[in-house]
Amino acid sequence: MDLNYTDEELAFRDEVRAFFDEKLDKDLANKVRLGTGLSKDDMEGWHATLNAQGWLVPNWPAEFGGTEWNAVQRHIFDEESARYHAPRTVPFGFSMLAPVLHKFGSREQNDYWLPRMLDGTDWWCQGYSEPGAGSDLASLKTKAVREGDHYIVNGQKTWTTLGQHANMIFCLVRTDSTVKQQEGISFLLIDMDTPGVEVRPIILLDGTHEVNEVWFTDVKVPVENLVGEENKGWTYAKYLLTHERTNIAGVGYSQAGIATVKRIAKSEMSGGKPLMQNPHFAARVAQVEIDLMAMATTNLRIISRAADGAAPGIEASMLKVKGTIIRQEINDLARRAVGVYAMPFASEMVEGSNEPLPDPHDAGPLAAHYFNNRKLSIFGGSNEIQRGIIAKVSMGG
Amino acid sequence: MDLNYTDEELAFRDEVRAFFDEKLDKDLANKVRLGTGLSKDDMEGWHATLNAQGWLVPNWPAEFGGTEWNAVQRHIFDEESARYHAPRTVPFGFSMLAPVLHKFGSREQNDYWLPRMLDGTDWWCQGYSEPGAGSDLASLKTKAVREGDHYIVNGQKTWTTLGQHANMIFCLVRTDSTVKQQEGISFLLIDMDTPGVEVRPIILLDGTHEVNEVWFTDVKVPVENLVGEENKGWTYAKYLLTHERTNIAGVGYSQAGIATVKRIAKSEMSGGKPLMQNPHFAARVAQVEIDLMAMATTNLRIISRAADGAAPGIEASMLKVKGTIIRQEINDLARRAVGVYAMPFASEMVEGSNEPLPDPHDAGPLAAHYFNNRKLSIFGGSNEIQRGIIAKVSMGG
Amino acid sequence: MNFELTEERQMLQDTLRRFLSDRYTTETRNKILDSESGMSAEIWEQLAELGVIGALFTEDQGGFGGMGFDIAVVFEELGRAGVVEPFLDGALLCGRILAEAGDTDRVEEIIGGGLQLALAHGEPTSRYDLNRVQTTAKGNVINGRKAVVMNAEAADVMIVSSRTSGEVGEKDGITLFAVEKGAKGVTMQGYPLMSGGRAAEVTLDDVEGTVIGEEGKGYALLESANAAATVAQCAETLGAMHTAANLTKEYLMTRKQFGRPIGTFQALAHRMSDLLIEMEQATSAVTRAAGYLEADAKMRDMNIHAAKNLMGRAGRLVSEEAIQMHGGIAMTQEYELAHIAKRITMSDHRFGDTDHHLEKFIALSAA
Amino acid sequence: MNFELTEERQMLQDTLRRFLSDRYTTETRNKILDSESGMSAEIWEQLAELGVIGALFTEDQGGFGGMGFDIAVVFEELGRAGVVEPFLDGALLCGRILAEAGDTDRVEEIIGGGLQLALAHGEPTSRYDLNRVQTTAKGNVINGRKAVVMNAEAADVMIVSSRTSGEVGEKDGITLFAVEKGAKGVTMQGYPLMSGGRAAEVTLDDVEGTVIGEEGKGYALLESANAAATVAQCAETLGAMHTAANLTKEYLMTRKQFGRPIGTFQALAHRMSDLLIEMEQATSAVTRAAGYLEADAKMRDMNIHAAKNLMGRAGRLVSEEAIQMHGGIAMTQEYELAHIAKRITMSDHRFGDTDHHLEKFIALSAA
Repeated sequence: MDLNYTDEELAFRDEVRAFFDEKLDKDLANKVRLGTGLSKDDMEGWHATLNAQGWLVPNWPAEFGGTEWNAVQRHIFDEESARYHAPRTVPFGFSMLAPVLHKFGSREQNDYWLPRMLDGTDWWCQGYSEPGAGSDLASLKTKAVREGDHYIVNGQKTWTTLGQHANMIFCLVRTDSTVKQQEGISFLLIDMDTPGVEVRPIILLDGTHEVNEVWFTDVKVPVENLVGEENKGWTYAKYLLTHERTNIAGVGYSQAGIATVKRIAKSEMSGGKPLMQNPHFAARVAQVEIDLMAMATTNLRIISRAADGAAPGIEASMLKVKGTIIRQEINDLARRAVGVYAMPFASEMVEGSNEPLPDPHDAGPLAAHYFNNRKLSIFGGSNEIQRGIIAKVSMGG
Repeated sequence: MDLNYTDEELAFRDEVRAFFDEKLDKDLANKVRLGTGLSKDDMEGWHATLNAQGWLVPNWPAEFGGTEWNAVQRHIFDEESARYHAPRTVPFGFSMLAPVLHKFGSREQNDYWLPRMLDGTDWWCQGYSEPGAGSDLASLKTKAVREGDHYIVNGQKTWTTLGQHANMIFCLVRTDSTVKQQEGISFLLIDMDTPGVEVRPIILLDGTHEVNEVWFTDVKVPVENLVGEENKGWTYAKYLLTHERTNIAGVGYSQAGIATVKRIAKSEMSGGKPLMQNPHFAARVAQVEIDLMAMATTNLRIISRAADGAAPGIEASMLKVKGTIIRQEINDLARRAVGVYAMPFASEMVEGSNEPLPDPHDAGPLAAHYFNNRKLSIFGGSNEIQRGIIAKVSMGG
Repeated sequence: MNFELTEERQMLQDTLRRFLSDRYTTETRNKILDSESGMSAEIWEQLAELGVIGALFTEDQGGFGGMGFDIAVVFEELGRAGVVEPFLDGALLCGRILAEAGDTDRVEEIIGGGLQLALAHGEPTSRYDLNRVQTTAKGNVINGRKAVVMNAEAADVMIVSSRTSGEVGEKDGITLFAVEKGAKGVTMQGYPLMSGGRAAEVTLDDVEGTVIGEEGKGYALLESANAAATVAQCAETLGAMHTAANLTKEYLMTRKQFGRPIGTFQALAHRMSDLLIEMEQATSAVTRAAGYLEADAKMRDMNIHAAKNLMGRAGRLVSEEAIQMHGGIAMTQEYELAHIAKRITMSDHRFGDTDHHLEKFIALSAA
Repeated sequence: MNFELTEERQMLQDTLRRFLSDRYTTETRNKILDSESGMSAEIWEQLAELGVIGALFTEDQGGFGGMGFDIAVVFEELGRAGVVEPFLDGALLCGRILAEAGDTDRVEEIIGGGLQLALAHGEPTSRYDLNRVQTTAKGNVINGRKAVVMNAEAADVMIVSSRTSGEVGEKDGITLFAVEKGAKGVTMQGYPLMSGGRAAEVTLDDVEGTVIGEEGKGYALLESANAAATVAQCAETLGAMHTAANLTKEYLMTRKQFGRPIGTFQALAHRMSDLLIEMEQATSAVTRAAGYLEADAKMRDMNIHAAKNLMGRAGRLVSEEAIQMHGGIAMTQEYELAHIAKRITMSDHRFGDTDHHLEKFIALSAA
């Protein structure tokens, strides 16, 4: 065992740092740091910058543009990415659909869709959840009926993140209602410009428009947009849920979050002294910092065992649960830290604004982030679902 | 609402204090304070003192010796009792069997058994739990078969507290195996001197002998020792479990425990200052103190609503859960407080000894108490069982 | 010792609960939240008529209550309904200051519902410390900056704390001034608040005011009003927690997954029961804080610090668990719980947070 | 960066695990616990032969390991089996001091298993502070009182810290002395320990010793040995936690209630999974503490403080939850878990508890 970076790893880190120093726009990084929200242009611009460098899709096979980084290199990239406040890439195409296409898609599908992801032609979103289904994914009701060389899709998806920006959606749809719940599901790619697709915004409790409902009314989808075999979609979805979980622990985000909390607590005054010198606040920070140090190592231990740098099933669940607990705790510390200035709120604060924030910490949206990030333990398989998986697998029950 | 004691209540408190000042032996109180364990003589002596005062069985009907105190008076007595480090009365006869006899026993049974409890002729223990049954009480296997004017009892009870001192045991036994689990159970009083009764000690993890196994081999029990009707024992047991729960929150014990922790932390030094001035330790103490203040009021709110001064079903479960959490937290604080001196341990420390303890705090058995009191959340209906009751009743599920 | 509400308070509670559940619906409130002023003058008037404000003052002061238990009853109901109108700041906090300073005229107007007030006390670096005042006044002329002044824009009169002597952090030498709406030299940067209502950053540049009470003796007024306001805040949060818990219970028994109500899944059932236990604890903490508001200062403050600390912890548990057990629906702005959870959480940022009160409790408990 | 054990360490781990699971059964251990000496000389010898002690020292010092990861591998296995023989105090802690002081002869004896040692350092009022020494020495003559000296009665040589200059609490001026068994003026009040083994209160009344290392420079030796011992303690606790978790998993799937294994009840299943998550965290904390034992002092200490703090919290969770999920059976002395839970809990009382290390971490993290 050796916890130190090798010379090669240090050299790679220098390369990554040089890239961020040169190519990451300062205003963009500042938006990320303050959490004031990114526009579609911001995100597409950053995708283009990474693509020009060949670093947009590290986890893809080399032939399609992957970097073939090992687990430590991926970790270094993620860590530096967070440290520099680089935007996170939008994962739905790059990290979620692409691996399914690599594994189960046809050669034609890969050749057609992957380049369009890289150059930004398509913005993908995910159509899994449905109203009333929640974590019980297999009970989905959106139907696709084959008619000639098309499927006719009817139904509704929800919690579709950034669906307002997307032109393409990958969906789980029911193609057979006569068999057991999980057996009649197919995996379909749907052009959102097709007549009958409607996107309706859902405003989250912090006032942001981040997720959507997507409605399908007699939407015609060409059969070549079926991935893999009909009625095997559940297998592909499960593959996605259990395999492609890079950066699930969100270590870098938490590290950046703690840095923000400390920065604030060094200038915020309490009883005439910096808040950071208050033993009770310092204890809260230290506890989560200690937990995070351990989790960073847990993350590395786990992903370094996996050949593809993605955490396998039960470990992914563990990282998800602990990772969200830590991130949410940091969000809680941040809202505590700013004291009375956690109260002011206007949605402009989280959706990009040039107005100066009223508080002395430039930290207007911190309470909003606290509320927004309650989603971390709910979406993407709630922490309750993850705990069930951990118990079942580890006890063989 | 009024949180202050009335003049009458204050006068009652003075009366209670005068009694403890006069009648509570200082050495006995000191044993209770240090938690070094009481002998059978100690306990019987204290019962006799209380009986002479007429305060041994406050919750009984007046005709059998009850005091007819209201909820606030009971609370005052319990609070002062803990403050003076008076021993707790052994509850099995006074608070557990007696209410069942009052409600379901025959006049003859009441007339015969109750005076024997008061004057100490009988020491009762409880025969509910069986190996392998745990909280699933209704699955009990100990059998009683009617033969003429006797039952023949065979089986085994476990976790019988202070069974080594007892001459009588009240038992749940199965008298009909052909009906549903809960329907064939009877409530039987068994003389432990009867041939075929054997008591075997169970040594707890802190080295103390507090609980026992009780084995029955062809034990003859006269039919007049059946309480109520045959096969109705489950009703009586449930009555007991949901009704007679006085002092379930253990407020007084927790208050005394916090006083001990503070006393230690004022003399124990850490970094050259009293531990009590350490902000992290002080925070732990303050949190539990705040919780305890609230629980004392929760306890009063609840029992003052109940005519008989005993907490009803769901509230009793709440007091049990929160009460044990607080007591166990205080036990944990105590073991923390003494630092390295938590380590020395000899069973003499908890079973009464005149040897000087090695540590400067006279607090040798604190770690032992921490371990011993893990039982609080397990025995008498585990906290998991209580949580289930609370959820079921409050959500009507 | 007894734990029954008096008949009068029971009536007030019933009246308020009925009125608010009929009239202060989620839709009504969402309209108020979206409005420019962030409050409804109509609701303010109607509640004043029902005696919401009068209950906060003693008969001597022109009201019909004024004890801790009166305050608790009123604010628990306002909290249940997630009322955003600034009764706490505008009526109770400022009203108490004026009442203790003997300004019976203004108190009468407040009770009638005809006067809006704001307390401009906290400053950008004072956090939760009541004694840190850097705004200064020479004679009647005030200069300084006040932070997150609740209800500032709507206030007819603003009570401004200023240092007229002594060092920053000293209790002596703080003077309270009344500054009329539109006074020269006052500038405001207003904004909406996370949990509803509005506040502003207030800059005072040679502003003239009139002294309230005695010069240099403002701290005592602030401290006493602050104690009452903290009790009100705790009671309001308790009310909101009741709503969160009730919504959650209902949801757990309505919503099905894998074919059964999710509340019958043991993990959620046990967590719900822990939540209900903490609700009992919170109720007790508020009862104590209210019941000892008229006690001697140490007893009063011990119980207020204890309550605010406990409410911070229990509130966090209840709002986070309520959201988590609901799942996605609780993340949407239009669902009732969203607003309620924000009220609960943001209450930790008023009158001192969990840690602030823990420290104060430790100091008193050791003394 | 890599997380694979070297082949040598893997072999050592396998050997130890096999030996201990074959030979150090619950029955064997219970006999040892009941014995007067509280330890087995035979087990000591056999483990020394297997290289348990040699692995704790570098080749220069006569061993074949001595790095943080070597220490962690050895003590994790000893912890898994709940071994009560005092390898931590007698071999590692004291051996490190002697090795750094250059006493190669005694280190050789230790490695061979032929020498028992004890460190008499802590005092009745020093709690977990390494620098508080009130025992004094003039020349070679020592006077003072030492608290809870592990392995004191069995030790052939006792290392005694004494102040030869400076004030109580200063790091400079602490001198270490070797005191031979049976030295005049030494009195001991011995007692068994909650988690097995024995210790004693030691009084020194004009006791003669010989200086170890340099006079007045004992603190550096103590600090460095203490760091290694803390890593060992964390690893030992981790091993014990593994055993507690495994016993619990097994029990949950074996024991039935209401007709099904209790581990399939969701509330217990979810709590078990939280416990397993904390086991991963604990493993990482120990990995870091071991991996940075040879790093610069700040990096080393940050990670050791972090680890000991985390182990205190995770250990409490695991031992309390293991007992609770077992129910009654875990309360009995004869069941394996009882001893293991005591080892876990009492480890919080050695080399500084959770709060002690939190404070130290805060100080370093702010620096």
